[in-house]
Amino acid sequence: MKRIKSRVLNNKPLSPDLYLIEFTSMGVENEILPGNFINIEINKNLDPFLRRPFSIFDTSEGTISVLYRIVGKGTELMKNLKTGEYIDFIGPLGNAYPAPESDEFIFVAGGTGIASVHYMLKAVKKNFPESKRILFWGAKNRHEIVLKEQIENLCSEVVFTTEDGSLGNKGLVTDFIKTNPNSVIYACGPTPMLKSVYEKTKMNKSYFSFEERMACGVGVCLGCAIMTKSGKYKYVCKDGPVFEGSEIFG
Amino acid sequence: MKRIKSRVLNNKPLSPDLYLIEFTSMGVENEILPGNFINIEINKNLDPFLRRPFSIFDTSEGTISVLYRIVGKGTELMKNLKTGEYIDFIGPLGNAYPAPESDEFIFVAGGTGIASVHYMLKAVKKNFPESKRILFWGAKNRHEIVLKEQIENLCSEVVFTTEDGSLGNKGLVTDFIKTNPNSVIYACGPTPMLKSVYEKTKMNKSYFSFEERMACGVGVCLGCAIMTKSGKYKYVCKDGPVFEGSEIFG
Amino acid sequence: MNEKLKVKIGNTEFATPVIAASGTFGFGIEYADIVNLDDFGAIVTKGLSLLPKEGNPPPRIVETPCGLINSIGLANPGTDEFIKNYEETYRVFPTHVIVNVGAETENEFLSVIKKIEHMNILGYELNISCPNVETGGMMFSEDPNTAFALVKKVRKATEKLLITKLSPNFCNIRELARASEDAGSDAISLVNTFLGMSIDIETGYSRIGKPFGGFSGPAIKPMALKMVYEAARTVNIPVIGMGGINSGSDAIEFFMAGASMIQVGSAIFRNPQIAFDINNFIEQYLDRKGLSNVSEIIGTFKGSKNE
Amino acid sequence: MNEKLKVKIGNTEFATPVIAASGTFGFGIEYADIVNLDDFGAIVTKGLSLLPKEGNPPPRIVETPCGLINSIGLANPGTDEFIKNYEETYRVFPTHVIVNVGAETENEFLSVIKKIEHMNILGYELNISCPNVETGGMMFSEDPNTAFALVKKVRKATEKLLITKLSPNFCNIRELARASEDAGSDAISLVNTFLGMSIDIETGYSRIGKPFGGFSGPAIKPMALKMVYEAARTVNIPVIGMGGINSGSDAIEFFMAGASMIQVGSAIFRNPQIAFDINNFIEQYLDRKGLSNVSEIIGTFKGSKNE
Ligand SMILES: Cc1cc2nc3c(=O)[nH]c(=O)nc-3n(C[C@H](O)[C@H](O)[C@H](O)COP(=O)(O)OP(=O)(O)OC[C@H]3O[C@@H](n4cnc5c(N)ncnc54)[C@H](O)[C@@H]3O)c2cc1C
Ligand SMILES: Cc1cc2nc3c(=O)[nH]c(=O)nc-3n(C[C@H](O)[C@H](O)[C@H](O)COP(=O)(O)OP(=O)(O)OC[C@H]3O[C@@H](n4cnc5c(N)ncnc54)[C@H](O)[C@@H]3O)c2cc1C
Ligand SMILES: Cc1cc2nc3c(=O)[nH]c(=O)nc-3n(C[C@H](O)[C@H](O)[C@H](O)COP(=O)(O)O)c2cc1C
Ligand SMILES: Cc1cc2nc3c(=O)[nH]c(=O)nc-3n(C[C@H](O)[C@H](O)[C@H](O)COP(=O)(O)O)c2cc1C
Ligand code: FES
Ligand code: FES
Repeated sequence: MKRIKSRVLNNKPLSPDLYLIEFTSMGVENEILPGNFINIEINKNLDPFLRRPFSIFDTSEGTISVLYRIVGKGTELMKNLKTGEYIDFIGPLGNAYPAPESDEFIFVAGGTGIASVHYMLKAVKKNFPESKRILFWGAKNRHEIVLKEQIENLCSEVVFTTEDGSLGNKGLVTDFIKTNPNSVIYACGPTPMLKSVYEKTKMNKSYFSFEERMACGVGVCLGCAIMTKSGKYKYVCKDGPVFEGSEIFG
Repeated sequence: MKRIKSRVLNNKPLSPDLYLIEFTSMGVENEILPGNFINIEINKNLDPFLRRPFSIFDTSEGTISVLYRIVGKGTELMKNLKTGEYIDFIGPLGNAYPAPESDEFIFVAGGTGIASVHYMLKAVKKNFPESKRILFWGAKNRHEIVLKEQIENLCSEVVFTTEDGSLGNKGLVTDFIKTNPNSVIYACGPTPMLKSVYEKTKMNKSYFSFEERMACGVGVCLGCAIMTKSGKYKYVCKDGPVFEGSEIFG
Repeated sequence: MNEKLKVKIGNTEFATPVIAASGTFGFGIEYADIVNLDDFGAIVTKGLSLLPKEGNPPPRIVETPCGLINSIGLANPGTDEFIKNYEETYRVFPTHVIVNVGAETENEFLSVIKKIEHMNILGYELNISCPNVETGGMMFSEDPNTAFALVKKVRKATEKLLITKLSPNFCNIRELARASEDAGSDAISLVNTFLGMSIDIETGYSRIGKPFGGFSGPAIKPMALKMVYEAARTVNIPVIGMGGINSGSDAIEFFMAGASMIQVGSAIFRNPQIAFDINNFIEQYLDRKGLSNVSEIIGTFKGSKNE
Repeated sequence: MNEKLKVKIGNTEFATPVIAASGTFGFGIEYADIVNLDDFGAIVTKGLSLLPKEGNPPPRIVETPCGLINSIGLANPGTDEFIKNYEETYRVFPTHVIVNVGAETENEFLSVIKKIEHMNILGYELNISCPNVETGGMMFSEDPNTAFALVKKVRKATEKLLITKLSPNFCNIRELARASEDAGSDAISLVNTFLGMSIDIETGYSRIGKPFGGFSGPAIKPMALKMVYEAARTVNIPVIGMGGINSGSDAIEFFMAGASMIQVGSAIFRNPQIAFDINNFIEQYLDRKGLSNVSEIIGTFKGSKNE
């Protein structure tokens, strides 16, 4: 974990609500594992006051990028950041997707969940180049399927689902998931989606990345509690964001 | 008084600390009198929370410009406004410099006081083109003497004073003021400067523009009280910002 | 104005539940160039005392994160001047006028009311809670019995709408609320400003003209909302909620917490047209929820999801 | 660390007057990657209870303008697990450790302290003011007599540094402060969080897992500063000030108001390295003012310029 005073290299809309921002990472990209996130201070003034957590979408030498959706005042400010302006981030934070050996990996992404899934896809392709990698990608509509070719290139197969049917299947991404007994599942998206993925893949090893409201991102505030099957809370920022499906829903 | 949702046309540094911003005024420029000010909402978030008052430096058809110094969080944000971005202002507010007939007008400007003085200079030149217009202009150093030619062109004579002597006289602007019995005095700058101008020009008609912390800018909060010689408070935003010297210091 | 926004307190109808708070809208005419006055269901005047008050020494305002501290000191023209200046104005006024009375003694409260009772005003908001005058109304807030005695006497002196405005600076909000109800208030309003302080570290002096001032603005909303909720649970008369309201969404939080109407104060300085924006938001919200009047959301706060 | 920053409480020296507040710095090691722990004069642990506590249901955090409301519910591993996990860690630790004890009964307070008294810790901060547990410490804050009795018993049980942490949610800050002093506290600290509320207008439920939570951050600073000032005027023991401190300048305001040391809480989430920044600012401030130690500015608030 480092605290980096970073400069924006690039910040551009990919759809009306989705943006991709790239900024300098001062070498911290080498510490990053798929599943990790960073906690960004977007503005100098005090409203909004807290940092905002984002998954890492990608890294390259000296840079990190984040794919984000405009949902509130923090992301509204973020979207206005210009090349050369400063942001301040802490990371990498959280645990990583485990990578057990397998010949089939299933990825399920809902909404901005594609960010975390993308970074893991890259890693799996690199470590198991011969593996089958099937991505089930769900979005509200075809505009939210961004960076399509780039992501398709990492997969053996991509199944698109949009709520309005404007691209691929119409409906919920989880309605179309197919797995084999030995496939390893990675999923990131809204909690109801994850729950539904779990229901359909109970027999598989599954790793889910969760979101919860965060204040610190490092385990001191105990704000990001998530209830586990055992009746005890764990903390998304420190014990997660990645949990085995069975640990939460089992 | 109108509330205008305006767009930035231009925002540029004139010195390390001084900026000139120009924005659309939707015709409100026709209501503006010299001495008036506007109250600007700089940011959408709530820190800073209050609007910020600024004198009008200039107007042209469809535009207003403000000359401002970076002193705190509001002006820090203002300096980052890009062409095309929105600001929201209320104005014109306050009273105006009276313009009694005379053949000699003395202007005293300290720091950003030049903004308000500039607009009055233009008006006096227009209304009394034959008059003598002498400007005593004080600043910290020569970098803070901005738009020099443009302002010199409005005057018969300009006497510069800088605290470090890097342009014109060295010292305080008020050390060098000279007046005639019939000159009318206009001054804008820090209160101690105005007091000193008053001391030196007691025999003249003098009109001073004051600053006070403001919440509303229209006379409802009673926040901008200024003590008058009579022992009663007046309100800078509504009764002012322009007062006769004798009313405050007399 | 949309029927959906209409609310009643006793027999009085208000076209919208949004009121301009005392001290932030002058005497109702200052913003008239840019505000449709009937966007407000009522306006509350600046606090009025019997004799003119010059107010506190400047600076009177200091900004703090998402809020401000004021040290106005109840500056006002006094009752005679008030009558002279506004009697005619209020005879035909686009919305209800409520006079905020900020006095120091029972007698002063009664004298002010007696003098203005003939005016075309809807009623009074008794400011028993101003933090900015030394001997000020605050003492009435420290002790529910004193508050009770005052309100009782005022109640006898007028049949107009009587609102008691409570201070958040004492722990007995519920007792104060109950005393105000028992003594015959038609409604209570809260919160007035919190006590706050700000020091200029260069000089060591207060950043305002007094050591403390009254703290308001979005910063205080979480506490104000909690207090309005407590008060609304305690009394049966309508509660007028305020404290940091800066949007339609904030207003709805206060309705849900139990407020029958709301007041906007500091936010007016930033957005004088906020009543218009809030009315709009409420209308759309009600439409979206399929509700036919704002009163249907009053007190609908459901507590925590887990209980 | 610069000599100018050194302060003392009783016989204990602190390298700097900046302390990490309970609940915002875990048990002192979580931020170690990016924070030099000795930038803090001490760290206060998360509140500790005798038995493990799971804490409140999520969401536990909601942001408000310039602040946040938390509903953590004193989640902590309990005393036995705490000892197991941190006994060794604290044996060699770069700064003082103060354990915040958050218990519900006198007996629980005493049991926790008895169990950890042997550890290499500087002392205790008694949290008699947590708003987030039902039967919680809050009751000790409601009544100065109860607080007095508790502190008195704890005082007998330990010779380590004893700090009583006060709640701002009761009007008797001065009485509480006095009771804490009289009962033998070495210092008092304040403020804990204010009670706050936030409603999700789409669902009508609280935005946190309980109807109310504890409100903190820059938003509360004006009120916290006022209360610290009141407390410091009341007692002769050192006062540790906190509430919304977010910069060196904020810290100096608290010193001027009478705080001997300060704690930073919520601001750590935003700027974990804030102690470094505050130390720096204080150093430069003292240099600029020609002062040789931070203690020279304690209590130097001069009130208003006009009095
Ligand atoms: C580990 C982690 C990784 C994330 N990765 C990404 C990512 O890659 N791309 C992306 O776009 N977003 C991601 N998010 C979500 C992102 O943090 C929020 O969208 C962002 O903080 C919203 O900030 P805002 O100020 O714009 O919205 P706010 O004004 O704070 O909130 C707007 C709305 O969103 C809700 N909200 C805010 N934060 C959260 C949250 N953490 N969980 C659930 N609801 C929330 C609020 O309740 C409110 O209704 C991630 C969150 C976590 C915890
Ligand atoms: C009628 C009027 C006309 C003005 N015209 C101009 C102008 O043409 N150009 C210009 O640059 N400035 C002008 N000002 C001053 C300008 O309003 C302030 O500089 C600005 O509000 C500072 O905002 P900020 O957020 O950057 O600073 P803040 O962070 O609010 O404050 C920074 C420092 O400045 C002090 N300060 C802030 N506002 C005032 C004030 N109104 N009076 C005195 N001290 C203050 C604060 O106490 C603080 O120490 C005018 C003020 C008034 C009342
Ligand atoms: C500048 C100012 C002046 C005020 N004057 C009065 C007053 O005269 N009488 C009164 O009862 N309340 C007065 N108040 C309090 C407001 O009416 C309101 O109760 C308080 O500001 C909280 O609401 P807000 O956060 O929306 O501003 C004043 C508030 C401000 C900011
Ligand atoms: C997430 C969180 C958890 C907290 N937990 C505790 C606690 O366990 N014990 C305690 O005495 N105070 C606790 N506090 C209160 C802080 O120590 C501090 O008193 C308060 O937040 C005000 O300071 P601030 O505005 O700097 O945050 C907590 C505060 C926060 C924000
Ligand atoms: S966000 Fe603070 S513990 Fe997870
Ligand atoms: S700024 Fe409100 S009365 Fe002048």
